[in-house]
Amino acid sequence: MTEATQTDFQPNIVAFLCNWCSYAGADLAGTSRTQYPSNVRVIRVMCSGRVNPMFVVNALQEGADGVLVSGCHPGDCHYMQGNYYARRRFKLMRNFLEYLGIEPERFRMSWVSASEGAKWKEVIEEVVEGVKAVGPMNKFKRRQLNW
Amino acid sequence: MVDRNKLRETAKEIISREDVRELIGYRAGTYGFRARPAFVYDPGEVDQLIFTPACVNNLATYITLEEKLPVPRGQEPDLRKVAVMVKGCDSRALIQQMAENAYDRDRILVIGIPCTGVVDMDKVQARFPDVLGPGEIAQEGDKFVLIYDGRREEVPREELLADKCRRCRYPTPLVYDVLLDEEVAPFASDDYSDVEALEARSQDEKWAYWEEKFSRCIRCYSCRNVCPMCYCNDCILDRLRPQWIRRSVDISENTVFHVARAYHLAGRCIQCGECQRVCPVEIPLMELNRKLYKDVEELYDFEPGVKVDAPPLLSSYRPDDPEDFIL
Amino acid sequence: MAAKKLSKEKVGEVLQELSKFRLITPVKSDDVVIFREIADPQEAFLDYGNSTVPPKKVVFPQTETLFRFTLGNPELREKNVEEEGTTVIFGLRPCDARAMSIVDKLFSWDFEDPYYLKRRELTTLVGMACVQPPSINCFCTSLGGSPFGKEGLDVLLVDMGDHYLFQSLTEKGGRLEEMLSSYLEEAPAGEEEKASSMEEEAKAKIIRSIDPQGIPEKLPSLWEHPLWKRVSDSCLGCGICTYLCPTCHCFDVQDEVERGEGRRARMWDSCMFCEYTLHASGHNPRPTRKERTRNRISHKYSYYPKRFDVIACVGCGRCINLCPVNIDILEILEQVVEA
Amino acid sequence: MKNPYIPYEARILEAWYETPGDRCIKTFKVAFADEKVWDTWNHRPGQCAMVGIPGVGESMFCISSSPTEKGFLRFSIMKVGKNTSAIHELEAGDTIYVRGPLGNWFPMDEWKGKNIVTIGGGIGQAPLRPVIQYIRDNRDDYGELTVIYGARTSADHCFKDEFQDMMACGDCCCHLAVDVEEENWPHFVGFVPQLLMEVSPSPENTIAVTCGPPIMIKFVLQNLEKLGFTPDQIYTTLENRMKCGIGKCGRCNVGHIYICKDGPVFSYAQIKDIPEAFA
Repeated sequence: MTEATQTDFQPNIVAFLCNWCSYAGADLAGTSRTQYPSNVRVIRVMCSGRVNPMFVVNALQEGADGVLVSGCHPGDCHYMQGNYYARRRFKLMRNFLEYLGIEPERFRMSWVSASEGAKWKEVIEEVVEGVKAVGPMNKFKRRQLNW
Repeated sequence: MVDRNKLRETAKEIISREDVRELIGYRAGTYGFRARPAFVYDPGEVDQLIFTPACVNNLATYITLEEKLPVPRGQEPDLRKVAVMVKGCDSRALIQQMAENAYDRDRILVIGIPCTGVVDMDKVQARFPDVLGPGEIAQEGDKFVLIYDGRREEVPREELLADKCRRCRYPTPLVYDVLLDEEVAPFASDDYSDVEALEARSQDEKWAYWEEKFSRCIRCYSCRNVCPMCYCNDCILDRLRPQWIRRSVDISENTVFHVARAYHLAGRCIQCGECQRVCPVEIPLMELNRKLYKDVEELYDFEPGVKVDAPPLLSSYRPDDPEDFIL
Repeated sequence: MAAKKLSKEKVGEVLQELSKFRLITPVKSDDVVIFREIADPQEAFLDYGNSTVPPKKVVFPQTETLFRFTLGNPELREKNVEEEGTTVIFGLRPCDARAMSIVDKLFSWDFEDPYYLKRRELTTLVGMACVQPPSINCFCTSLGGSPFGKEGLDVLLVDMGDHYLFQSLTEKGGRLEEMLSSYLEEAPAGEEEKASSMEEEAKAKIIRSIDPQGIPEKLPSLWEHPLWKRVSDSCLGCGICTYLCPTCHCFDVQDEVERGEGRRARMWDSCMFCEYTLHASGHNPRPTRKERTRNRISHKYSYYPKRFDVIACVGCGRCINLCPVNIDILEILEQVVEA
Repeated sequence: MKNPYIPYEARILEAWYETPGDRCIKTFKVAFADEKVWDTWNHRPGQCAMVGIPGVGESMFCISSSPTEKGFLRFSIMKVGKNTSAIHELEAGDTIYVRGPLGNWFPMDEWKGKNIVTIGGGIGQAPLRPVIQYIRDNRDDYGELTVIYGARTSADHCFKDEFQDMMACGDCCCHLAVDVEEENWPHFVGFVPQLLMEVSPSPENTIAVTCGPPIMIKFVLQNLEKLGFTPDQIYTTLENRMKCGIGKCGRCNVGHIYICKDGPVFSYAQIKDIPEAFA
C-alpha cells in the first residue's frame, strides 16, 4: 500500500452494536456532537450474544473492510450472560481468522456502556486507523470472479 | 493386537441378543490393503469382521448419519440398540455426541478396541502401488507386517503410521461395554508443532498457503459427511433463506465454507482425522481443526469428548475468560 | 495422417508455442495432480497416473455463468463462451477423452446446450497414452476403452522412450500438426507397429476387469434386490464418486446477486446428495442412500445405454480409488451379474 | 438457434388468490413483453414452462391456460418454497420471466370423439384446466366431458368461479368434493377416489386423466382399474424436482425416463412397470 493511497483509502466498517449499551453510547456520542470518522455503518442487535459468527464472515465477504462487535461491559448485560458468550465466541473467531491470514485489525470487539460516548469515539478512531493500516479487504471478498 | 476369534465370538454373542439391531465393525476392503466398514445384521455374517491397523474409518459417524424413514402408520419404530466397534479416538466421538444429547447411552452398545496405531493408507498405497491383494496388515513389536500374495514384508512402524496416531493421548476407548484387549497406555503427546509452525508465518504467507489449498476444494462435502460431529439435519450449507454459503465454487465461497465447517467444530472436534483422510484434493483440514482445538485447550482448558456431562464450550462461560483483544 | 516424431526436448517449446492459446496441462499442487491453466511450460507435470479431478472441469466447469442481469433492468446478457478463447488440453488420458465423447451425446441430444458444445468446439485435446503401469483400479479395457485409446482425442502422443509418436486423429488435430510442424520430424519406420505392440502390452497390464455384457438389460429387474442395501450401508452420501467421475454431468442452476448485479449460474450437483431430489413439499422420491446408489449405478449402466446405447463409464477407477469407505463399483457390478 | 436457458421477459396482467392459508395458491395471467414471441410460441395442453425471477430462481409449472385462450398464459402456483414465495409477492404489472414450452402434452387429437373424464385433487386441477378448456372450446370434437375435482375444504377449491359457470352452462357434468363435512356444502363429501366410484364413468370409448397428490393418484388408479379402464386409457402427469427443463441436468429422472423431456404427461401403460414412478 503506497503512502498516497493509504491515507485516502476510506474503509467500510460494519459495527454490530448491542441495543442497551453500545447503541445508546453511540447515540450519546452523537447527541453530544462528538466528531469521529464516518466509516462505520451501525447495525443494532438486541445483544452482542445475538451476533452470529457467520455475520462477521459474511460481512467481510460482502465488502466490509472491518467488523466491530460492541456490547455491554461484563456484568451489565441486560440478558445477564449475552456478552460472556460473545466474548468466548469471538475470541476463537478472531484467532481463527488470523490463522487463515486475515489481519486481526479487521475484526475488533469492544465494551461500550450507555454513558461512554467519549469511549465510543476512541474505539471508532482506533478501529478505523487499524483497518486503514492494513488496507482494503480483498482476500475472500465476493468479487464476481469469472462471472 | 486384537485376537480375531475373540472379536468374532463377542460379535456373534452381541448380534444374537434380542435388543441389538445391527453391529457396525470392519471387514477387508476390495483392493490393496484396505479395510472398510461392515454392517452385520445376523450371527451368520460375523466371520467377515476383522480389526487390523488398516481399519482407519471412524464408525461413530454411522450412528448419527442414519437416514430414518417415516414409520408407516400402525408400526412401531425399531428402537433396538446399535452395536459399534470403536478405537480410542472414535470413542471420544461417541462421548461428545452423547454430551450433546444426539442420542442416549442406552441406544448404543460399544465394543471397545484398544488401539496401537493405524496406518496412513496413502503411504501404504504409495509404497505398494500395484498390489491387488487382498493384503493384510498386522503390527508386531515396532514393525508393520504386510502379507500379500503369499509374501511377507516388514516395514518400520514410523514410516506408515498415520499422523494422528503420532500424537494420540487416548488409545484406549473412554466408553465401552466390552473391551476386546488389555488397555494400551497413551504413547504420545501433542505439541501442536504443525499449528505453531503455521501461526508463526506472516499474514500474507498464511493466506497464500490457505488460498492454494482452498482453491483446489471441489465442495464434495465428504469432510462434512464423514465427520461424526456433523449431524445437523438442516446443515447451514443447504439453507436457502438466507443462503449463507453459495453453491458456486470460487475462493470466496470455499474459504467461508471452510471457516464455517471448522468453526462449527470448535470445542467439538475430537481429532479422529477422518476429514483430512477422505479429502480427495488433500486439503490439510486437521490443521484447521487443531488450531481451534489448541486455542480451546489453552484459553478455556476444555477438551471435547472426554466427559459426557461436560457443558458445551460455547454455551458456557467463566467470568475470567481472556478479553485481551477487547477495546 | 502419417504419424510424426516429437522429441522430448522440444516439448517445452511446443508448450511455449501453445501457451498463446488457453493452455491447460496437469499440474502438481502440493502432491495432488490437477488440470490448471499454465503460462510457463515448466509448471506442466507429465509423468503422472491420472489426475484427481478429471479434465471434464475444463469443458464443463464446476461453476459456469448462463447469463447476467442488473436488478431493475429487464435485459439479460448471455455469457459468450468465445471470450474464453481457443483452449488446448495437453496431456490428458485416453479414458477422460472418451468420457467427453460420451457426455457430448447428452449435451447435443434434442435441445443443444450452447455453452458446453461451443466450448468443446473451441477445445483441442492432446492426449498421452498410458505407458506407465496402470493404477490397480483401472478397468478401461472392460468397457471398450484402451490405454492407447483414440476415441475423443484430437492428437495422441505415445511415449517411445526418447521421443513421442505424434498421431493427429481429427481435423482439429491436423490443424494443430500444421501449426507445430516446425517442431515435428518424420517418424522413423515401423514406429506405428511398435506403438500397437506397446498397446497390447499396456492392455495386458490392466489388472481388474468386468464383463458388462447383459448388465444394462438386467439392472431394471434387480430393483428390489437386497444387494443395493448391502453395498450402500456404509455410503456417506458425499459427492466424491460423482464430482470426480468424468462421465457425470448433472448440474444445479442457482441465481446469485451482489450489490445490484446478478447472474444465473449452473454448478455441478451430485445425485448422491439428499437435496438433489428433495421436493419443496418435503417429499423425497429417493429418501435414503440405498436408492441413490441404485440410481447412480443404474443411470450409468442402464438408463444412459438405453437412450444413447453406450455405457456411461470409462473405467478410470477414480470412484474406487477415492471413495472414503471403499465402495467399489466393480464389486457392485459383480454382484449384479451374479444376482 | 435460441439459447434454451434464456427466458422470455413477460408482464403480469392479472393476479388473484385462488385459496387462502400459508400454502395458498395464486393464479397469474401473464403476457410476453415482446409481441413477436407469440408467433413462435405454440404450447399444447399439458405442457409446462419455467417461471422465475432473475436473482431468485426459476421453477417448473404447468401452463394452466389452453392454447385456445389467446394473448396470455395462466399459471396457478402454490406457495411452498423460495421461488414460489418470491413469485407470490408479485402483483399485476410486475415483470416475470417464462421459459418454454417444455415437455410433452396431452394427445388431444387422438382423443377426438372420445368421452373424457378428468379427476383432479387440490392443485392437481391446474394441469387439467387446459384440457377442460380446450374441450369446451372445441366441444363437438369430443364426447361426454365429466369433471371430478376434490380438495380438503371448499376454500381450497381452485377455479371456483369457473366451476360455477361450468355447472350452469351444462356442456359437461361436474362433481365436486370436500374431504370433511362443511355446512352449506351441497355436493359430495369424501375423498376423490370415493367420488370416482360414486360417479363410476363407463370405460367405453373413454379416456381418464388424473392429477393430484401421489396418495390420491394411487387409489384413483386402483379404482379406475376396478371400473374396467385399461392402462392405455388412463393418463397422468408426474412431478419431480427440475432445474434445466430440457433433459440435461439429469435430476428429474424416474427410472430411465426424464420427466421434463419424455413427460410430464404419461399414459399409465408407460409408467405402470417403473417402480420409481410411484416412489
